[in-house]
Amino acid sequence: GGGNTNNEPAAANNASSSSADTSSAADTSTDEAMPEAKTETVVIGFTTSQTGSQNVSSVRQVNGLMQWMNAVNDAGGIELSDGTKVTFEAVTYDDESNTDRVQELYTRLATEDEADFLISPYSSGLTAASAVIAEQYGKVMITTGAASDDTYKQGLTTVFQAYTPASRYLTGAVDLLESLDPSVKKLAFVYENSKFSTDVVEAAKSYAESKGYEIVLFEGYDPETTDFGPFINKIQDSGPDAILGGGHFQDGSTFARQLNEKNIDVKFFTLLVAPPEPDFADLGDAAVGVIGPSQWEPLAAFTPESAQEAGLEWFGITSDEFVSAYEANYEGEEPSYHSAGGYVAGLILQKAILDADSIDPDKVKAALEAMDLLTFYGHIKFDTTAEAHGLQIGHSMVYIQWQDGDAGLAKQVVWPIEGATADTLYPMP
Amino acid sequence: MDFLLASVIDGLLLGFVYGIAAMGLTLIWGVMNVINLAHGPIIALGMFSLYFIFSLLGLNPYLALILVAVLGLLLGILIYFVAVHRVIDAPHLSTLLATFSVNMIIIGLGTAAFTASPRNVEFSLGSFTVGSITLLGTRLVAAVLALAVTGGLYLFLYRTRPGRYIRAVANNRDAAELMGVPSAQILALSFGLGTMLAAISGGLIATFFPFTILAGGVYELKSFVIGVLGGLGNPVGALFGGLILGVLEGIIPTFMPTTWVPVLEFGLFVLILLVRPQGLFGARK
Amino acid sequence: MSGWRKYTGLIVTLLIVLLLTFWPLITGKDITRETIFTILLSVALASSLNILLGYTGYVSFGHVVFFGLGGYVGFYLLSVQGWSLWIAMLAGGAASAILAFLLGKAILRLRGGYFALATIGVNEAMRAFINNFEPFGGPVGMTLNFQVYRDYGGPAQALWLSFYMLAALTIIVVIISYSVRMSKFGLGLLAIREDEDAAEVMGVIAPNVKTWAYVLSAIIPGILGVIFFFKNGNIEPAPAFRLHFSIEMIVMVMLGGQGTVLGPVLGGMGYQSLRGYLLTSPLFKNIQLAVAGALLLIIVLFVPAGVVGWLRQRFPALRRVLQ
Amino acid sequence: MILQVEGVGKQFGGLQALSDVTFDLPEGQILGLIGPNGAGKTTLFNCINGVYSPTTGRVVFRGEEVTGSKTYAMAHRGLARTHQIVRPLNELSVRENVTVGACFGREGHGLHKANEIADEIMAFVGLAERADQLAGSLNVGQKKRLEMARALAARPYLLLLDEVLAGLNPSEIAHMVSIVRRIRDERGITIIMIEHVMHAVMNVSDRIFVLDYGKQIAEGTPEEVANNPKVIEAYLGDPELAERLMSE
Amino acid sequence: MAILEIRDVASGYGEVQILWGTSINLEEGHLTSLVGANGAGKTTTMRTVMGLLKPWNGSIWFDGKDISNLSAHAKAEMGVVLVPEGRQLFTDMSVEENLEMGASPKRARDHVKKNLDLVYEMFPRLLERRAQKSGTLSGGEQQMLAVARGIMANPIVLMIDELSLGLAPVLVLDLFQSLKLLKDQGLTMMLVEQNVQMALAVSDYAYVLAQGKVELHGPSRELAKNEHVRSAYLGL
Ligand SMILES: Nc1ncnc2c1ncn2[C@@H]1O[C@H](COP(=O)(O)OP(=O)(O)OP(=O)(O)O)[C@@H](O)[C@H]1O
Ligand SMILES: Nc1ncnc2c1ncn2[C@@H]1O[C@H](COP(=O)(O)OP(=O)(O)OP(=O)(O)O)[C@@H](O)[C@H]1O
Ligand SMILES: [Mg+2]
Ligand SMILES: [Mg+2]
Repeated sequence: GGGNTNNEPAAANNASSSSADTSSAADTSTDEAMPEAKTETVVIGFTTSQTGSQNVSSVRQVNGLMQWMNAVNDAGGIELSDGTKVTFEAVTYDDESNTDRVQELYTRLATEDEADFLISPYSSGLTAASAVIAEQYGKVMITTGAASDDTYKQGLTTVFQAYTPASRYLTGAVDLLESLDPSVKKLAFVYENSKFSTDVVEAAKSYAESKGYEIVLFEGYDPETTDFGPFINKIQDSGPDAILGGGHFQDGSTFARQLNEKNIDVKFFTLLVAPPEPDFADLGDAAVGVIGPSQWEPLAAFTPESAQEAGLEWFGITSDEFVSAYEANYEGEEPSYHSAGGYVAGLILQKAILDADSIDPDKVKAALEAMDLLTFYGHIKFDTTAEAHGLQIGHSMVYIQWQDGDAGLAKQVVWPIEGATADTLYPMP
Repeated sequence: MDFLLASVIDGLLLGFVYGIAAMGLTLIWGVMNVINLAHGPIIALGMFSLYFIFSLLGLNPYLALILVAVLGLLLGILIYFVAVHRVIDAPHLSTLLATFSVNMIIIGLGTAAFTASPRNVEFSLGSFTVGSITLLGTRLVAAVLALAVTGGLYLFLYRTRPGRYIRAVANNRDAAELMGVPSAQILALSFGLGTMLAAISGGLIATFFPFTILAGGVYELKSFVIGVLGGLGNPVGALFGGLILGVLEGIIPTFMPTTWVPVLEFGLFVLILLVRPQGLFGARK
Repeated sequence: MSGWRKYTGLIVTLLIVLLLTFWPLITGKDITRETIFTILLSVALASSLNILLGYTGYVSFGHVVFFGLGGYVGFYLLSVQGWSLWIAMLAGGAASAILAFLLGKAILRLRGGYFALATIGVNEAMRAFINNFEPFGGPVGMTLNFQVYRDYGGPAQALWLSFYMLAALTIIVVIISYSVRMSKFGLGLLAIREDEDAAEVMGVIAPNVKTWAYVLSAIIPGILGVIFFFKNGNIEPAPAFRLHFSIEMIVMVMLGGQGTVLGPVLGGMGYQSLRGYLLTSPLFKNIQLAVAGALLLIIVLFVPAGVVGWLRQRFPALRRVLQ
Repeated sequence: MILQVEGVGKQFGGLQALSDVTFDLPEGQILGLIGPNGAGKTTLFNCINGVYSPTTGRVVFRGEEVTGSKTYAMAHRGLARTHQIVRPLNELSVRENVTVGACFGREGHGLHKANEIADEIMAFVGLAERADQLAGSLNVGQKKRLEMARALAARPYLLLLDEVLAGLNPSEIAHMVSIVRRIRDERGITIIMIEHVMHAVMNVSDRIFVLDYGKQIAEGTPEEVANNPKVIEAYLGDPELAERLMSE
Repeated sequence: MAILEIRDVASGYGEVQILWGTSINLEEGHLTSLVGANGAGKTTTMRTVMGLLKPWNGSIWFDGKDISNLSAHAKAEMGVVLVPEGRQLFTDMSVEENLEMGASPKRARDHVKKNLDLVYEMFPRLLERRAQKSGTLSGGEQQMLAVARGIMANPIVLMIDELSLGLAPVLVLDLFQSLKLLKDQGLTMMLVEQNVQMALAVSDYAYVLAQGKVELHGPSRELAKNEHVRSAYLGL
């Protein structure tokens, strides 16, 4: 189950001091026992959407993050060159998927709870709200589960993005469609009215137009939408060959289900966020043929070897290690890219602390700005220009499709061609 | 043309269910002058009850609906005696806040118990294709049930003694009491009927849309609009109001972006309040 | 001496607000300032609403529309047009006042539940409209470029600035609220609250008096909206026009005691402190909403006059102090 | 003439509640308005002070046509009334109730002056000891006096009294009648009073006007009206019957 | 035998005590008057008997049963009916629907037809207005309807508060006559009436209430003749 069970984070009010010694070594009574084995506890603050519309993805993201944290802490923490061991502690609250609450709670994290570093909530909207607080209080924040480009164009200086930005989310799908069927010309975009999806479809739309596609429908829906009837009627009326869009998990899966119920004929159907989630399989028939962009897939092969080939530094565990550790930790729950995103946010921070050889925020920030490495999750590199400081420029997407195979319904990587595990099912059944 | 027809039919079928939800709200409002702000969460509870009865007991959803209705009635009576009875004679604000606190309690406990992840009732009656229009079985059945419920409620209110008592208590509680009408019981019954309708509409909605504990809020707002459209305390008006709203929701998107629907909906709502507060069909009290 | 005593009620209330204002200065902690910011915001909003709800007896369920609209107008001028915060604040207040004036002429004709519903309708219509209104960013709203804060001494300084302005506004609201309560205008409002038709027969020009009360109760939320969203750095339709927030305002007024000057102040403080506690308490945070609801229910059922009303009933000697 | 009512009629749906009522009222008179239940007396008041606008005819107050004016406008012009079914501002004190009258009435005083007027008027009608009590907690007699006090505080030229004696016991009636008389004598206020308590209304009125089914059926001095057979039949009833009931 | 007994009842509103040990007996088939100055507690007595106010002390007995703590509707079912001060009509319902509502108690349901004829005969004006919404009736018409509705309940004990309030003299006479008729049919009544003279003339027995206590009681005729009573309590 994907419940919010295992990640029950540290209680709210116990984050008394960030640099207090912890009792990991038996050095509390006698100073001279092991004077050099100093331990620093770093407080990491973030919120979780334990309730509200972002619940599914958010919980997975936090699961990933907690897995990283437990792994580091179990290994005795990060060791700095002066022998200091850095361990981590999480302080978190439920943001109810609500921007107001996010600002309130991040303020609390930054001040009352004295968090040293922040991780973003899930979703671009919530993250934009929390980024403002991070900047106001000068806290370094790694964002994950938040792809919108806009946030990074507001003059932020302390916020770093782990995800491929929204503007590059669906462009690959257009390329895929072009490679599948050059005769297709009519596209419909139906998307959620949120920061993230709007950024995505606007970039994809101009990309498609530049490739000569005709956009027959371009319309947004409100995040709470449960009835896609009006859109489906419009889609039927405008007769596109392909539908692109969606938003987050809930609306996306509902859209797919209702499209299927109404027996609408399209050849190609790409949705944001929802398809890569393992739970998407619950849709059964309605899932077959649906394509989705993914930040990370277990099948995608980023390895120390590929790092070497690309001339990049490798850091952290491999995908296989991640998947098996995750499944062991969370009762066999299969990790989604949100889980990987949560993990990698921690990993980035860990690497930055190592590179900085310090937990001083300014040094960590400098290390982040200089970062350029390959992990199981892919390439990580941040924009350092003033216009888009912190924007992810290293990482890119893969595309999956649900296919009915011998072993039942399964996700296959279909794009880019280099990493594909199966041919695209085209046109959709 | 097909497009317009399909949209109207979709809207109409949905409108029946909106009508039932609104009927529950307007009954409570008309009878006891209480705007029930717990209406939305009760609709959501209706959805969850149906979901659990269906998925745990494996009952047919329409059989489950009977159980849902009974639960709704009992819940309403409970809510009435716990939260509303003491303030029924107090100024407006007190009942608004009392029902709002019930709203908070249900949502608070509901999120703790059910989380906010969406649920789906995996049930389908298939679909029928007529020409280019596809009709879903679940929606057709819901519309028929809605009609039956409306008729039943109408007969109850205007043709039975308890129905007359309900209207009398609505009008002057002290006087009804003096005439030998047990007003507290009658009020509790009315509240129960109102929540029963909410629960039924929730159950029906659950057979076609995914939902969370927060999902009732939208239908609560729609119920306000419909209540005002149809006239307070008038069950038939509520049904018509629901149909009108449903059709509007179907038609508006054919002319402009769907996100304009609420603008027009609420604009219309305020307009009707201004020019015809007794509703299009007149409040029948 | 007796001149002062006449104002005891006002002085007590102002002292409470001033104490709140200076609290973060004394502790010097950011978090205290944040907590007090939330409380003062609530106090100011509740006091504004009280002019309509408590004095005039009209239950506005959509009062947040003024907060949201003012916030949007101000935010637009700040972020898109690059105007100064001061002018943006004035514009936010003015926009809300104008909306209230127009609405006043229209929906204040409705009574009781109908008015309450109309205000919900207005709020929802406004939210849906802004959601489609591209100049204001449509569904995704607007974000303030951080450059803007530099004009006000950088992000950290801007937070303090917002706090001071909020405190000043809160004091102004309290003074307005008191003046209205003690004036002929206020007496007219109370008469309307008790029996509007009878008040008209006695010569109270109800349509005008109500409209001005509505306008007066809308201006300050409009300005507060600008400050709040300036501090927040971004604005979106859903949080700006959150119906729930309107209802929270009513709860605060009710909790403290409607129709009194001190009531909304105590109500705002009490509500926000309680909420802050519940949200973070390890015991309650998962069911905080339900606990808050249960407490509200107990208050509505057993202390309907609110804290101040209850104290006034219980200890008539305190009436001078508890206005 | 302080008030001229010319051909006033009022229709409610299919019901003609008033038809073609015409009379003039000279300044300083007390006019008694009587008639059976449902004759249209209260409706006539409502048409004069602007609660309803008449379907036909016109109302002239102090030389200006005021047909269909708003109630508050009439209050500002110097017309005050009491309600048949009392309407106290329940949650306000007696003093505040009366102050509202003084603040928003004809003279539109500021709060300070209005409070002084209120004190004077409360003493006049005998509510001084109740000044700080909530209006809602008064008994029927006191509420009637409160209605009267509020109307007087507006310093009107013309006062419309709708059954101020109803529900009062004989000694209270005597007291109220003396107040009514003093209002006219000491303050020079013209009065129209609707009343069913015959001995009182006969006693205090200069002239009496009788309505039945919305139509004027008689007008004149109390004696003339009391002996008018139409009035006896429609309104007063058989005097012998009363005698008989009491002597049985 | 007294069909209704009020024994030493204390009662009031909130914390304000109004009745201080009031005792009243209603003899079966008698018409009893309750008189007293404004504010003496007459209405409060009736409300307490009816159960709209809870007695703080003392008890109320009907037909040999203690009914002190029953609710108003239960008492109405038993045949104790109040025509309240302020009329309390169903203002949104028609005149006839109001009368039908009056016949709600089970014991009244079989006599609807007969009682309807009776009240229309008593108040022909109501027949004329039978389809009008009762809220738009004139003050006096409303009073008629209130009394008529009380009769529709087919009561054993009928209590009427302010019987002649706002009624034209001619009607008052008719009404008193009708009451005598009802009495002759065996109905027990308690009457509050400001027209004291008339009340004493038609009633059998009277209680004088002052400051929430019974000051005096006795056969009406005797009270009416008693000079002291007339001047001190009745203001005659
Ligand atoms: N708003 C209304 N709608 C319909 N009919 C009305 C309305 N107001 C009054 N009436 C009717 O008009 C008639 C006159 O009513 P009005 O109140 O003027 O009588 P009245 O002379 O004051 O009687 P009373 O002495 O009983 O108070 C009555 O028959 C009444 O039913
Ligand atoms: N709701 C109430 N709250 C507080 N006091 C009340 C209330 N109703 C009545 N009273 C007080 O109770 C006392 C008795 O009132 P009650 O109505 O019983 O008198 P009554 O004898 O019926 O007088 P009247 O002839 O004026 O109708 C009065 O002094 C009145 O002010
Ligand atoms: Mg009248
Ligand atoms: Mg009385």
